[in-house]
Amino acid sequence: MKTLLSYSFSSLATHMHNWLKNVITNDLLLTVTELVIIGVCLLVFLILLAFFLGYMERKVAAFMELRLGPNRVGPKGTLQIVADTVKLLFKEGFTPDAADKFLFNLAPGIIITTALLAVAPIAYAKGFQLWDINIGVLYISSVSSMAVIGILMAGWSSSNKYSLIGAMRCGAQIVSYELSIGLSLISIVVLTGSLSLNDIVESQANGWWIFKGHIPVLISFVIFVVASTAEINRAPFDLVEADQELTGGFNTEYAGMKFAMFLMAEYINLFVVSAVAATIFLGGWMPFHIGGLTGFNHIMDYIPSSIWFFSKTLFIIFIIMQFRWTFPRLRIDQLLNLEWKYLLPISMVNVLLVTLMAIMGWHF
Amino acid sequence: MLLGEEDHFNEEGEFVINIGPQHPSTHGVLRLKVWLDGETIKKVEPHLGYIHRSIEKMSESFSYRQFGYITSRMDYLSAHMNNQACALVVEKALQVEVPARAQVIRIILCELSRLSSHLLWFASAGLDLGGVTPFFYAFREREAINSIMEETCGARLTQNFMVPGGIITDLQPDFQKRIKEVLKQFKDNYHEYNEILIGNVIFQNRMKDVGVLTREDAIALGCTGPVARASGLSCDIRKHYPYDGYEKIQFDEVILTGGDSWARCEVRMAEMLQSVHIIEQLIDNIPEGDIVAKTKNVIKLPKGEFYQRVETARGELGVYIVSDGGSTPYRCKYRSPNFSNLMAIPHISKGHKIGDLIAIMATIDLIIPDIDR
Amino acid sequence: MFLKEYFGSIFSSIKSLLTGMKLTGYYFTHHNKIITEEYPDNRAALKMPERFRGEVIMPHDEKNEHQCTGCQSCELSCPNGSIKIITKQEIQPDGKKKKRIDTWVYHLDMCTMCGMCVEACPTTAILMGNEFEHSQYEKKYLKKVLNKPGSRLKDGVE
Amino acid sequence: MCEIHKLKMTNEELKNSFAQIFPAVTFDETGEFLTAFIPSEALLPVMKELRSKKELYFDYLFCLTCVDWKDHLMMVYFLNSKTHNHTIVVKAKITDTINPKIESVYDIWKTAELNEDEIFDLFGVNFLNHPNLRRIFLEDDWVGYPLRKNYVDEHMIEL
Repeated sequence: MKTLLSYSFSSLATHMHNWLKNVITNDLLLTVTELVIIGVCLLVFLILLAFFLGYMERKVAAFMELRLGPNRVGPKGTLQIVADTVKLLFKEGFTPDAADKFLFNLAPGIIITTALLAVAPIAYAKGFQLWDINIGVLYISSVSSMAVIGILMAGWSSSNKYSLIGAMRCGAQIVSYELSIGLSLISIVVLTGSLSLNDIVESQANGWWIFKGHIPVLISFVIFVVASTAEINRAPFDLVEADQELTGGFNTEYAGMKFAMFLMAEYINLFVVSAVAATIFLGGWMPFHIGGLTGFNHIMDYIPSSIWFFSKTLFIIFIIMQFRWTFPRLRIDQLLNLEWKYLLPISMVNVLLVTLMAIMGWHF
Repeated sequence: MLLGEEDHFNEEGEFVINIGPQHPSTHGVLRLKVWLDGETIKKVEPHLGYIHRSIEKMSESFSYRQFGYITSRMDYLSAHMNNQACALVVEKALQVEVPARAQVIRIILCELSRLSSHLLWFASAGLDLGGVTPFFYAFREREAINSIMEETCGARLTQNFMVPGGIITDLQPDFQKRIKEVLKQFKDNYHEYNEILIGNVIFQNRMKDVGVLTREDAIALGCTGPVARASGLSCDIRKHYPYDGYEKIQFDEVILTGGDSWARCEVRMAEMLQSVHIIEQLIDNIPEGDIVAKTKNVIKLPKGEFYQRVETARGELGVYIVSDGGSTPYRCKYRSPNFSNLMAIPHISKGHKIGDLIAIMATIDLIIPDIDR
Repeated sequence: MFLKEYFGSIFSSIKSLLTGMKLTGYYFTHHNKIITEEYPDNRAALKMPERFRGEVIMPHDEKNEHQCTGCQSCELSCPNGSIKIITKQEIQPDGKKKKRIDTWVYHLDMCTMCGMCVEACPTTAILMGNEFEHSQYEKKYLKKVLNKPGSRLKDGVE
Repeated sequence: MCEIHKLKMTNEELKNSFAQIFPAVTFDETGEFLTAFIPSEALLPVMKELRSKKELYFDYLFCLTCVDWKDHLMMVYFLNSKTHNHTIVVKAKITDTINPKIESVYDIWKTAELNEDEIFDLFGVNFLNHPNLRRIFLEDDWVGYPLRKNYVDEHMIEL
């Protein structure tokens, strides 16, 4: 049953480990070397991913807006984002005179670190996971909420009034939306009985939760997508940046590489929340099965698990991008109203329903 | 006055920020000094003059043929109406009868530019609230209108088509066909504006009950145009003081009583349809004949004072000419609609949030060169 | 009652949001509706309308003759002073001295393309051209002399 | 609409009502609108009456400007009544061109605030009791008042 790609990934990792064990005898050194290799691979992967998502966003936006999108650099404009990165690299990374220089320079680092930390427990394919932590869901929700520190830091230290307002908005926004994200994640944890992402994926072997869990899980899926859009500060919840109001919000004063780090963190965050949504609600790398149709299920199994995972993730990324290019922005009080008057009460009732469903075994 | 001369907080603990002169949603170089309490606006003070070109002073050295052209650069979205006002004031002073053909063409072009101006309002209103996509949908139709302007008048924005006595050149042959195409395109796509922005619940919530301008305030502040009509004030110059044959045309003056940003949006959306309605009445009935009445080579206005108003896309534009009998105006004053409408912003944005200020600015629909002149 | 209103508002909101997403989704999948053009690439096909006012030109015929008598009415009618006509006295074959243009200076950097000079010209010596790509690295290149070297007034134009 | 037309005053009626408020007024009927000339000192009480009197009720100041006649400045107020739909032009002569001043009408029509700022900026007329008199278009340290006829621009470039 093992599909080609997942098989090769795990065997590749094993081969690598064995080879390194022969070369390096010291256990500590071995671990460090392996961590460095994984880290570099991950970074390269994420940079490429950010490039891809940047390109994808431009094209998605362009097609929705009756435009062509990037079309000059490289075939179909694919290298546009590379050109932009090169430009950002060579741009002067100035620090405002009145800024708190230490915090100002530290903030992009913190934001990108929190974004990278959240990547760790995601299961990319069958048997391919960087860190199968048994409290994966908890870990992700706690790490991703740390982004608020970086944004507050960036906004406060810029010594810019717009940045400060943006940062303050961020505090209110992320803290509020944490709750809905947590509750919607809990509804699946209740059904699965485990916090480990791997267990959650395994529990969907006979059907994804979004199909198995009736309407309550559908509701928590919608709430998760909405709340995580707000959590990663993307339109229509991008009050933290709010170009038209705050001229860029917390990153008004940033330029060059530091700004590029914010941009990259945004795309990594986008990937992380979409990956988590795909893992938890859409079965992660699990193929699509229909009960009873054995032949169909076999065909589905031959599609590599990583392709399943990435296509589901991309689907959710697309949805979140479509939000951005369709809706106008909310006002700050409406944003908080949406959370406290709508999402939170609904998800609380929803968790109750899901719990009842789990106890009574009403799900498939 | 230097920017940021105040500290972050003044003595009352208010947070003072400058929105503009370089800000994405001031649509130009307007600077609003905003006193904030948290996110809530306590006071707004407009600072102008960043694009002041002293058009009134320049007009004093222009002949009566020349002084109209520069008004295209005031409210550049209502360039036809501005030129028309200048042409009309000269015609009124000289008591020239404008040929019927020129009048009809003037109205068609004015309504077309009103339509295009409201489309730009729609586009930028969406943009100001963070929705980029509506911008392109509106610009699709606006581009078609601009192409017609380009083909007929020779320029896309600063047309300079209306001269004292009539219009500058005759229409191009397939003018009527092109207009009909554009109107069809507009009517086919009109529902998309409702789907993408106007009907959107986020947009409606952003607009409803925001920036309520009462009828009394609209009068006292001198607001005109869609802003005042949304407050229930009947102020359409085309109805009250008809010019160029508007009295013969069937159309409704759109008046709503809400007074909030949402009413202003609805007025503009309805006015687009009214403009289409006017053009449809006229497009097949353009009379034959002269396009310009004979005037002297060097126009000299009789001694006296002349005031002419027209309804631009943003309200009442008044041209006040004081003539001493010479070939140039002695004094030329433009009563620009945006200058008065601007006063509404400090008045109605008190107690709202920063985001509301942007929404209010979007619905007041200011053109900064028209304010500064 | 409250619940009915509460859920009713949720459903109507979701409906309005989905309507918008349906529209953007429609255009995302219909690439033939794209309206933008790739500007410098479409230069060959790009045709400006005949009336487009891009610059002032002075047409010369094949004999290098123009129609400008040097009456300066364009110079007078220009609101910005972007036209400067320098005239000279030319001795005609019949021995009479006549006023002819020496240089017809056109300051493109001051021109607002209002077209009033063309309107004022009694001999249609100048026209508005369609060229619109006027960018130059230095301002001095925008000062143009419109009459070609060695050109003369067309016979019969007064 | 009928009611508005019924209440609309003719020029004669307007003259009579105006003369009741301020007997020393002179009129000029040659232009499009009825024009009333009053001295600048009497401006504020007259304007208050024009605004508040029931049958006049000029609630809409649609144009406010100034004309420099070299030996004097002439303030021009275009008034309209949105209720009765009649229009009058009030002109107030300021004879002191060195240090011109006149009462602000901001209390009566809010629209006067920016218009008076503009006139202060470009004509140098001081408005007494104006809430925030400042140069709105030009810089604060600008010398001279550009729309005055005797203004000489040193930066002017001769073409």
